[in-house]
Amino acid sequence: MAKAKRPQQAPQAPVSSSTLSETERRELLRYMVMAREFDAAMLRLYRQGKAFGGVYSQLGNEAVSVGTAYALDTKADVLFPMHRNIGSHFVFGQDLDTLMVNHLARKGSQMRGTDGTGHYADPAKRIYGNVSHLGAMIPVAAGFVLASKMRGESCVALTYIGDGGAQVGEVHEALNFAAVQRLPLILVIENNQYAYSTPSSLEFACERLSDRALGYGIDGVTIDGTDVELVLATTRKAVERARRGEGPTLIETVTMRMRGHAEHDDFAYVPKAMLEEWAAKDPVERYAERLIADGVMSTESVKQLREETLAHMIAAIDRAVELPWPDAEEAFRNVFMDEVAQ
Amino acid sequence: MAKAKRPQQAPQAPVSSSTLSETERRELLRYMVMAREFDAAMLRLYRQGKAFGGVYSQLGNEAVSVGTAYALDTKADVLFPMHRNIGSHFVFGQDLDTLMVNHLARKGSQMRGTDGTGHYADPAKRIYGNVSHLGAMIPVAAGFVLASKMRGESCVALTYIGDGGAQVGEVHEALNFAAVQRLPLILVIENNQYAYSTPSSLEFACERLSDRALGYGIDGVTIDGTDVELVLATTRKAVERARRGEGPTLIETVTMRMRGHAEHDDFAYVPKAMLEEWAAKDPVERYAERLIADGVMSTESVKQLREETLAHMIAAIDRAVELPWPDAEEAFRNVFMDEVAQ
Amino acid sequence: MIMTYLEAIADGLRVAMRNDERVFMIGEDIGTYGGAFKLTKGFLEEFGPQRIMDAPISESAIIGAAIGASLNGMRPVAEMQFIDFITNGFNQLVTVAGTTAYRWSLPVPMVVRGPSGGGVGGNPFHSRNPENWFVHATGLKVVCPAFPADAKGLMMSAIRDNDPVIYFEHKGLYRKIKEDVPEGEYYVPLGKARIVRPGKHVSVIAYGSAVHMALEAAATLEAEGLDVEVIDIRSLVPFDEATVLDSVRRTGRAVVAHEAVLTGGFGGEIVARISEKAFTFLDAPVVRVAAFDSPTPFAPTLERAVLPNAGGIADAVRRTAAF
Amino acid sequence: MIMTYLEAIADGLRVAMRNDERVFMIGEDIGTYGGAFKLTKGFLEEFGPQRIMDAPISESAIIGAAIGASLNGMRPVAEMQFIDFITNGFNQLVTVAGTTAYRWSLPVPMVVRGPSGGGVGGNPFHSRNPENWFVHATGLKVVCPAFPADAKGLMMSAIRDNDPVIYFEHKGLYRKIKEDVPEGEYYVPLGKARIVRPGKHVSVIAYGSAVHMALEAAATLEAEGLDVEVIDIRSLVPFDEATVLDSVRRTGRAVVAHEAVLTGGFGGEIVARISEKAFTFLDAPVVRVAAFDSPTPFAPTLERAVLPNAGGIADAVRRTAAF
Ligand SMILES: Cc1ncc(C[n+]2csc(CCOP(=O)(O)OP(=O)(O)O)c2C)c(N)n1
Ligand SMILES: Cc1ncc(C[n+]2csc(CCOP(=O)(O)OP(=O)(O)O)c2C)c(N)n1
Ligand SMILES: [Mg+2]
Ligand SMILES: [Mg+2]
Repeated sequence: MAKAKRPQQAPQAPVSSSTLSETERRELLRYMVMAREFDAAMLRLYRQGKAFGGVYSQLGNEAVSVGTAYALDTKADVLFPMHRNIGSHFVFGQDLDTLMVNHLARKGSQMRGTDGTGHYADPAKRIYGNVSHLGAMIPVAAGFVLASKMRGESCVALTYIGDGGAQVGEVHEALNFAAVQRLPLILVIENNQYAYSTPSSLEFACERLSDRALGYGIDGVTIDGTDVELVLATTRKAVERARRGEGPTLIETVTMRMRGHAEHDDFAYVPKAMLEEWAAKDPVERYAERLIADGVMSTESVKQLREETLAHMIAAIDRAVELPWPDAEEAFRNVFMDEVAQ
Repeated sequence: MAKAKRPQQAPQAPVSSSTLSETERRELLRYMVMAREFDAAMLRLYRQGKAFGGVYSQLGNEAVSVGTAYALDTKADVLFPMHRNIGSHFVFGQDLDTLMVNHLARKGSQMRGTDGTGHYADPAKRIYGNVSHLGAMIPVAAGFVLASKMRGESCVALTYIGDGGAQVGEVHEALNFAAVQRLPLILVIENNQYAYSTPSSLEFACERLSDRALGYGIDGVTIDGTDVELVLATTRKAVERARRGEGPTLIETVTMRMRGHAEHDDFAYVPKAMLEEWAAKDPVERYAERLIADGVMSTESVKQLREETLAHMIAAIDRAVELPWPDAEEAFRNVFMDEVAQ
Repeated sequence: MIMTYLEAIADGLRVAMRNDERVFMIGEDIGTYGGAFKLTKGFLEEFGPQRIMDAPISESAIIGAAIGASLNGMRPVAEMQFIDFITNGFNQLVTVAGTTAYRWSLPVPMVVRGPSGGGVGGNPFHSRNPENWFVHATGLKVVCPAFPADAKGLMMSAIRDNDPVIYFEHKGLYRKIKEDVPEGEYYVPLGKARIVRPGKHVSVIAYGSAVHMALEAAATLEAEGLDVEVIDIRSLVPFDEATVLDSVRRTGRAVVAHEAVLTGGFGGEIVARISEKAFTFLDAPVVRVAAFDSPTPFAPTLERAVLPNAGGIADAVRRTAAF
Repeated sequence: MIMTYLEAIADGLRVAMRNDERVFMIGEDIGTYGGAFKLTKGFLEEFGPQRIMDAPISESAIIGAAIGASLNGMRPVAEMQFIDFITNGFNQLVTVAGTTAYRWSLPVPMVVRGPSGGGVGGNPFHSRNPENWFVHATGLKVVCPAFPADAKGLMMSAIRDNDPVIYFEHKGLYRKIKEDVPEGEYYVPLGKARIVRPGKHVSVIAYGSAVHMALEAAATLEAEGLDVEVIDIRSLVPFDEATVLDSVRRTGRAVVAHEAVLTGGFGGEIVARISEKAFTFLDAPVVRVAAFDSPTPFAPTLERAVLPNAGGIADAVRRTAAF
């Protein structure tokens, strides 16, 4: 009865030479830059005092949301993003203005002002947003692909949970259910070291969160979440398994939450050294450098991409923030679908 | 990302020669016989049409409830039994008449008729019964020993869950919490192949339920649940770890539920061959034979033990079943403790 | 055809499943075993393991999967083996299912159903009547049938509805109540109360098992010259206020009865609506009859003591009539 | 000492922890961070990580652990970061905590507390007022303070109580409401309502944020010559029926207000008790003011539209007075 040990995992070959096309690589960088600059633009809004509701930075998580979502067939699969997955929305083709008006809950929002941030659903884009209650959408994602499976359709669900949220009971129930039914569900545990102010050591006591896969009889792996190509390659394997009917995969991505839980949080509880260490592993900077080194992009084109993207983001935010709030009457509609139909 | 594999487990040395004293071995048999004959007596009651409420046989589980509970210090530790753990109640010194009156919810029951079966609590005996909602008492057991730990007291909690109940979200939350706080909690997963009519294959997809230990960073082991000395030895190690402050242990005991979920259930869904296979591994018969072979008991004394125990059980049941139901006024008391005090 | 309440529910489910491929069931022991109450006996054979899905003991996963499947074109019916275990899937219902139409304008056509209620020695964990939790959650429809035909018709409507419906079966009625039930497709609209016994002296407004208590009380009181009107609410959300108010405006006197515990229950809601909207018609205070505010105890002596019954309703009606 | 509502709650907790070693707190981010609302700021430093325990995101484990610790001699206070997340620990509260005294005659002296309520742009998942779920669960005491001194005194009483108490803080009042609060030990008994503004024309019965709306309405109406009595229920379980009935018997007119959604809410319970027990004293129907039956929307335009406010209460009082 020795302390349970992790099974041997196939060593992760450092992705030295990329197997991706230049177009793919440029796209990956572009989506990551979009995520990064979305953050910058929202931060600007927050500092202007115009943001309303929480502003959850995803700084440091670009490679995870982009790399995972990029592995999917955005026309057939389905995305259940969490609060730091704005990159996934972009990969799924969400249009910037729609995103902003939803995010800021202005008139024209798909949620009619009933909610904001990334909580919206856009069935045409195959995106079903989260609710605040952590983990609550994982059983829902499982049920979504259960329906596809029943109809013989190929549809993989990609969803996420944090190192903190992974402790919610519903995560256990959903993963186990998906494992028993061999559902095409990919759960990415975004281990960014903190859950709000709570360090991982107070959230769980296992060495790797992917160690939980064994207890469900599914595949599990822990990877560096700052390496977008590794994230993509890992998720692609999970997608292939899912399509072959081999069931769910658990992918733990190790990153660092580089800002506070939300912008009101000064994250004084995070050791400075930790932030510095992870800053050196910045997923966007590093990937840009790599593409430059590989001759896929020039320094100049990267700079231009970033500047143009930021400008776009700011413009879209500025458009959205000037929109009026939805009409008060919206509040009294759609509690039930028969009211929607009326 | 190969399919996650179970870590190597130390091979379980077949317990050929016992390290227990003759007294201990006789006691183990006696408690198992009590559990076995309690079942027989309850079955008789059921057939007489005098049982009221569910009658949950524990046939085949004697070695688990007795072997685990016997590893504890019944004066300092605490028992949170489940519905097939009547053997544990006996080990914790529960007196037969108290048990019966509680079980049958008659006048004088510690639960005043508000509930029956093994749901009672008897703080003096350090027994806190279960509720029907599977898994709900595991967080409670964790909190109980958390309190002891805060006061610097040594108190290990022993609790159980089934192969079905292990899928409840609260089990996950409780085990993880206990692991983080390194609480002296022993969770025995009684894998008896079925959850009501549902076979294990529809409850979970992992090979062993003890594989879940890894995901909490705690010790886990799967053992033959029909070998009482193995169960005892395994639990003793878990108790030692708990006392050393090394946290929870997960023990999966593999057995077979030899009757229906409750007596109304004809368990036609269980393959006959399976029952026959397990009947050959009967924990009580086998242990009796072993004690006879080792010269600890004689065939005659075993026979006598069984007959006397059954007679005792029947007598106690007959006494209890003749008791009146509690007075109706009890129904209106004790919803709140201030009413208790009045 | 004469059917028990249980058979009628099963029939409603069966017809819905035959008519609509999108309908499937998920729950614990509903397949091979045919359900703890044998309500789905024969379903596995007819519909196969994909549409009669035995799930792990994971109420959150069961309800959550139903939500997800309903968002993706299916019409799932999730069974709680006992409705009490809905507390383990509570978050899915109130947080996700009940808010989705409002937030996303998307249908969540699902039913959660299961045996509720006491009186059968179920103990505190197999006897709850928790319907008002869901009434007070927003976005969930709540149905409590009392008769076989209604049970079938409401089941079929619940499955066809585009919103999440929680359908409370009363286990004490399963085999006790029989009546003629229309065959094939049969729909009773959600949100319509039914006057099950017209009367002119006092209106008794009830649902679920309390309707039968009310009818028994009405029969007793008839001999005393009291003509009691009994209204079966049938559906708590939507609530048919008009039928209730109309009755009370005619009789001027009302008793409200349910098996759920008194305090914080749906009875309060009914009384509040009556006393706000039919105030000038009232000749007597509206009285509630409900369970004592405690868990439902196990021993029969105690359980009988806390649950409402026909005698209690008769007393309340007498007091109301005499006011 | 002048304290905000938030400071008063913190003070009650602090004094209880200083006086009684058995009291400890468990919740998410309550230690180093001092809580999402900084309510427990400085607690970790004073009481250490064992008594200010940062727990994993596991509401069932948090509440369950509190139950277990309370069965073993402690007096835990569990924080829900937002009270909305209590839905994830719902089973522990209603199934275990609320039935233990009844079944085992053992005390479960624990408090579950957290920020409830809307009006601050919290979205549908950070704005609930779910108190009536627990009122209707049996075995749970339910407290909803509206003022700093009461908040402190009720907190200290809740911790000293031998039953599980759910203590609803209104996040909109945290920093908005200030008053003089007694220092040191201070107890406000559970189960006692308080007349916060005596008046003779109409009784407004409210709790939590609605008390402040009622007071604002009363101030407005004073100018119109209407003398409104405002009663702060403070504690829903136990409920001080006597104070409410006494007031209504004096004024003959009542308005009941709460921020929770209307249907199935505690307001119905209050109205039912008034209309049953003060019927002959009533000169007008009792009217309820509450939130529209929907989730609490996010956009300020929508949120304002669904929540009750002083204007709505004033209108209801005017209608009642004019009846
Ligand atoms: C069930 C539940 N409990 C508590 C919260 C409050 N809460 C919101 S985010 C958060 C921390 C989440 O941490 P983690 O899961 O690691 O995700 P991260 O924010 O780090 O990406 C908490 C405690 C919640 N939303 N849901
Ligand atoms: C949360 C919950 N869901 C459903 C049930 C109904 N139920 C009672 S026992 C049981 C089967 C339990 O199987 P298992 O956990 O394997 O224990 P066993 O009876 O085999 O010992 C079920 C489904 C319950 N009691 N609690
Ligand atoms: Mg995190
Ligand atoms: Mg089992």
